[in-house]
Amino acid sequence: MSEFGFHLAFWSLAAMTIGGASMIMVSRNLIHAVVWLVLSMLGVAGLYLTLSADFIAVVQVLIYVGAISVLMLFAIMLTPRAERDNSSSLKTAGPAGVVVIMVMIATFWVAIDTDWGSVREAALTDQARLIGESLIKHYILPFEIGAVLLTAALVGAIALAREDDEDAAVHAASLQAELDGREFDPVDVVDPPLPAVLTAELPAEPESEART
Amino acid sequence: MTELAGLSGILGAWYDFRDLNNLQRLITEWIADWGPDWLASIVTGLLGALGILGVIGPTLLVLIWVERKVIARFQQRYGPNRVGPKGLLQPVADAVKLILKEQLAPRAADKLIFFLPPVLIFIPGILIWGVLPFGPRMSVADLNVGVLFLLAVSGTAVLVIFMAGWSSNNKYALLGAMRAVAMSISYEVPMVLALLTLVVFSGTMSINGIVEWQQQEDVIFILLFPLTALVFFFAASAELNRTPADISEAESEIVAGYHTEYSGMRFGLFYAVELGNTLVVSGFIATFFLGGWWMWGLDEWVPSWIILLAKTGAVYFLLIWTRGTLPRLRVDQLMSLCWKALVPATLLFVVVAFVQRTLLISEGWDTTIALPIMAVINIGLSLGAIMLFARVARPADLRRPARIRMAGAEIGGLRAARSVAARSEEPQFQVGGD
Amino acid sequence: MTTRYDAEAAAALVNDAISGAACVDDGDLYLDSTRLVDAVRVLRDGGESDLVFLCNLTAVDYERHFEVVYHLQSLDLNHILTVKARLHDHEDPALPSLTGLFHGAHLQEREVYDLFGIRFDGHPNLQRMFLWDGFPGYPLRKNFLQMPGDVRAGLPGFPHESEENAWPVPGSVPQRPYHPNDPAPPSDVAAVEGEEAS
Amino acid sequence: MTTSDDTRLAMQGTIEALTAGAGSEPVVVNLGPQHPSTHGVFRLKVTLDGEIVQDAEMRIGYLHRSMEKLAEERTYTQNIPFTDRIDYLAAMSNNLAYCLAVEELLGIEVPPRAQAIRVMFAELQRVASHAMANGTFINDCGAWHTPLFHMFRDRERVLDMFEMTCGARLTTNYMRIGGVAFDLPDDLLPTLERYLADMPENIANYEALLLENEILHARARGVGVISPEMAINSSLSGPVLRATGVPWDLRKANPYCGYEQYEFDVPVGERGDCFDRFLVRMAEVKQSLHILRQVVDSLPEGPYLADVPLHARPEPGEAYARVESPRGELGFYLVSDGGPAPYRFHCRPPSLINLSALKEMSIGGTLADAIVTLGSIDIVVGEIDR
Repeated sequence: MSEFGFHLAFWSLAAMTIGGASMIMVSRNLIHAVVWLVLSMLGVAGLYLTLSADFIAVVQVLIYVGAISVLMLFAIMLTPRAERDNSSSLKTAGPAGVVVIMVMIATFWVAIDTDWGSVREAALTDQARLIGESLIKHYILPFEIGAVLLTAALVGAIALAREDDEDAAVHAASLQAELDGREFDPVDVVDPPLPAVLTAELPAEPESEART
Repeated sequence: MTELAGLSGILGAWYDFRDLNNLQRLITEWIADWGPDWLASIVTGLLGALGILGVIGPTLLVLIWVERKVIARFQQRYGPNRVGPKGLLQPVADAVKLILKEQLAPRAADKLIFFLPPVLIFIPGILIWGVLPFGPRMSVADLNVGVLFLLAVSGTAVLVIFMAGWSSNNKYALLGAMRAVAMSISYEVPMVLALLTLVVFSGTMSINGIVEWQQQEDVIFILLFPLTALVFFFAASAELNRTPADISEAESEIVAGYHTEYSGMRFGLFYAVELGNTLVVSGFIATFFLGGWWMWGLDEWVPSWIILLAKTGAVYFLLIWTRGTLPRLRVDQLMSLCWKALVPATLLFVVVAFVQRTLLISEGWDTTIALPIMAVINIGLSLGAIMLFARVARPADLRRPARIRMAGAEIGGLRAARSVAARSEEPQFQVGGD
Repeated sequence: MTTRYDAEAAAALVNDAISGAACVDDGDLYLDSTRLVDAVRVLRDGGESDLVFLCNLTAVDYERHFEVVYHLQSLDLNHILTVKARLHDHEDPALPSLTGLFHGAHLQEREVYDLFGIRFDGHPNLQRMFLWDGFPGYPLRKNFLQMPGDVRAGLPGFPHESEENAWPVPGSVPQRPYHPNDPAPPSDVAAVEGEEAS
Repeated sequence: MTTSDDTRLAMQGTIEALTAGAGSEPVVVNLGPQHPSTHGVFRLKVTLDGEIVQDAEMRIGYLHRSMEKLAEERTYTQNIPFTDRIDYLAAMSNNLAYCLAVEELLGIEVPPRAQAIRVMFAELQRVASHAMANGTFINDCGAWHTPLFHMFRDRERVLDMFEMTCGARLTTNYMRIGGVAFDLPDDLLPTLERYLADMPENIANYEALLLENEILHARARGVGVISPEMAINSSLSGPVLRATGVPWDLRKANPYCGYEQYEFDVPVGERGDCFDRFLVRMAEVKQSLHILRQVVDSLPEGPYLADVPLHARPEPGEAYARVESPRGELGFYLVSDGGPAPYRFHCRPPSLINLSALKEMSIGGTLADAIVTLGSIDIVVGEIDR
């Protein structure tokens, strides 16, 4: 790719990323903020593409745009309406600004000070394979630890969030059956056998049978 | 396709319609002669995009007609038959009507986010076409992470749907959006796993690579992984919001779901993208599981893109067929189907694919013998898994059959009901159950 | 064939339990309106009468008094009984509600309230059903000959279409077109909140 | 071994906690009055917790035409067209019920041929109405109109026969006090024969398509359940009542128009859920075709209309006549003061009264279940509002 095309792509993507990020701070509405965040993340994915890191770029879109932002929207939707908007109070703005400026200065200093090994043209190699191989061969232990951690988190999240009405009903019915000293079949809760009135013993036919 | 290039002098020339890529290559080379190379890239990209747009636009119009006509035949109707010959101009009339209609927006809608979705929804809808290989060299972008690109792009569409549903400030739309998001999060898992099976087995993430693998091994993936194909088909139809999984725009429940408040051409855009997505997903099912542009040597005589379109049409017909036949599942049923049946099934086949691939490579088995055996094993495994899940994941209240009895001479209230129910002879009519 | 349950037998059954609550006039069973619920409970739960099914509930305006008519059916014994209750207060008639005995009385009593203005004491949700809240008068009464005052029935036209089509209709609280988002019918609506063109 | 009191108390506490459920912000959604699946201008206000229905309240009256008041100003014969408009999907049954009530007031004997014709058209109407009910029910379950259109084909042929006989398809105005308006046209019976010959195959097709459909089972089984006691207490009737297992059919319990001459059976369900209602309707169509076969085979000759004065003035008195309409017990309560018009005209609308238990059926299910339940009750808003 020529210099001009590269610069065009880089500067427009950078503007998209920074602009999106600024709008996140400016917008009062949380949903708007998430939409701007998506724009910013798409810009970052584009920047990865200009660095010939197409695997990372696609994964950035897949995970951050497709999953994380949707999860954020979901979380916002599930919280009550009153807490959905950004607070208009500026009480904490001062300290936060100081912290941000300090972090920025540190980052710039590191960025300028580091001796980056830069290449003009990155080779378009099979990056997915390389990443996979290094994960499996060199970083197998951290990879496995991460996997176990994620599994534990998943199980924990399910255990915390589990609130299944049907299960609760089955549990309640089993306790009730134990209290009453009855046999218990979980299927009966989900699907009661037959209306009790239909299965009850037939009463003796009354004398005054007037049916025609 | 090296043998194809060597066949005769006309092959590879710009007028060889079997491989439209030749034409594009000619143009690129011509520009490279006099212009900067970035211009060539841009022109190539534009040509691809324009080609796709030029193909999808008219195709969509025809597809609307096809879908309405086919559904009408299922329903013993004629379908559109007034505007133009055989009603072929009906979609044009509809489009004109939609364009001329007034665009309404609810007063309480979130204006910016309300206006964006009909436009934004086009972006993934068009981008996704870019990686569909119409021939050996005929795809706009033959990415080596094509499969991931497909998943990433299709995943962003749900964001747009959510924006549409949320900004309308309508409860039907919101319910539809919530359902769409919940379903998309769930159904992406079996989709990813299904594609992972293919990626593991063929050893490439390039979509064209997967087709070439099928060509090289002389086998299509639906034979090797039938259950995966089935799961992918169902998960794709769920992502497409088509019955039996169209809960996010379930007409009888939430009117039109997330696009309830969109009128005129805004609705038209949603509708068009939905149809376009249906077509492109049919194309991807054909590519992944039916061999794409390749068909046991037929592709040497018939242009490869015609083969792909024919397969796409077949899958598309299947999608219309399921839509015309099946009722809709409930939200919770769809979720439990996904997590209790589809995810374990695809996970099983990811493991199976891994084991078989390892055997093929490390043992160096002859693929012409090993692959048929594996196909038979996998078909057996699929049937077993289906039967197992039908038993395990089936809702408990469907285990007992529904019965209709005949009252006979017993007419009356509860007492008669009891004696009808207590009658020991076989019920007249019994459906369902294990 | 469904037989008619003998009114005399029914009266005897009721009077055995609650003396003086029932009488027979011209072949029909009349129940004392103050003790209606208990009397109907006797008829419903009595093994001989077994009138468990409330077929029909309606009222008739006899200009000086109202009669509320109940058709009670026994499904197992297959007989039907017409029960009536007379309401002499023509201006503000009231009767105890049968909703405690028959769940099916809910809607039928509401209908009678809506069209005759007979109050059913003890009904959990006694509102107008077909007509809107604030509709002037009770149309099935014999003295309801036309809409009182300037009120016209139905929509005069689209709201704000012209000066004549003032909205709401004077003297009434109309129902307005509903958007699915509306949580509850508003009691006073000055303008129609619809959708704006863009 | 007995459990200690403390344990029992603890267990009871757990049971209460488990059955109470968690509270969260409920959402009120209006289904209707303009909604694809409310079958008319009917509004159901549901309170949702997520997708679970917490409360369901119906608002009706959008189609109120004050027929009972209008009927007091018209003669008995002039009121027959009104009855068409009450339940516009079963006009014949409404005509019939009203005419039976007037005949009871007047004490008229209806000639046998008229009775057989009445039975024929009442049963044809039942076939047509059940086709509509089942088709829209499957639609409410989410099918894309395919079963509906197939069933409409059957209904269409019935309506053609109505048109052939009385000139109208929907609002037939065919029954008259003392008989029917016209004798059967010559080509009706051959048409009906062809219809009866074709229907078994069509029904077999529907059964093949629908009865073992797993999705339909999952959607309709165990949904909108009501117990037989509650159904009787709520005055439900028709297929909704029979689906709970209560074999109550007025054609058997109180035969009118000579129904006792025909052999047919009353299908009853078991669980009272939506699927049972659907199955009962499917089975009833078969029984109706069986009755139609017998009517065609034994159609008596003779007059089709009794000798009734055009402006009948019944003696003062009252009458309550009812028929088993496709939706349930359809009754007409007439009071005569000896004048040319009814003093009081009341219709017992099965659609309205079958909705008595809608709230109980819907609560606890999902929004989608509430729609399916509403569809399975088979309401006609013209009859609800009148």
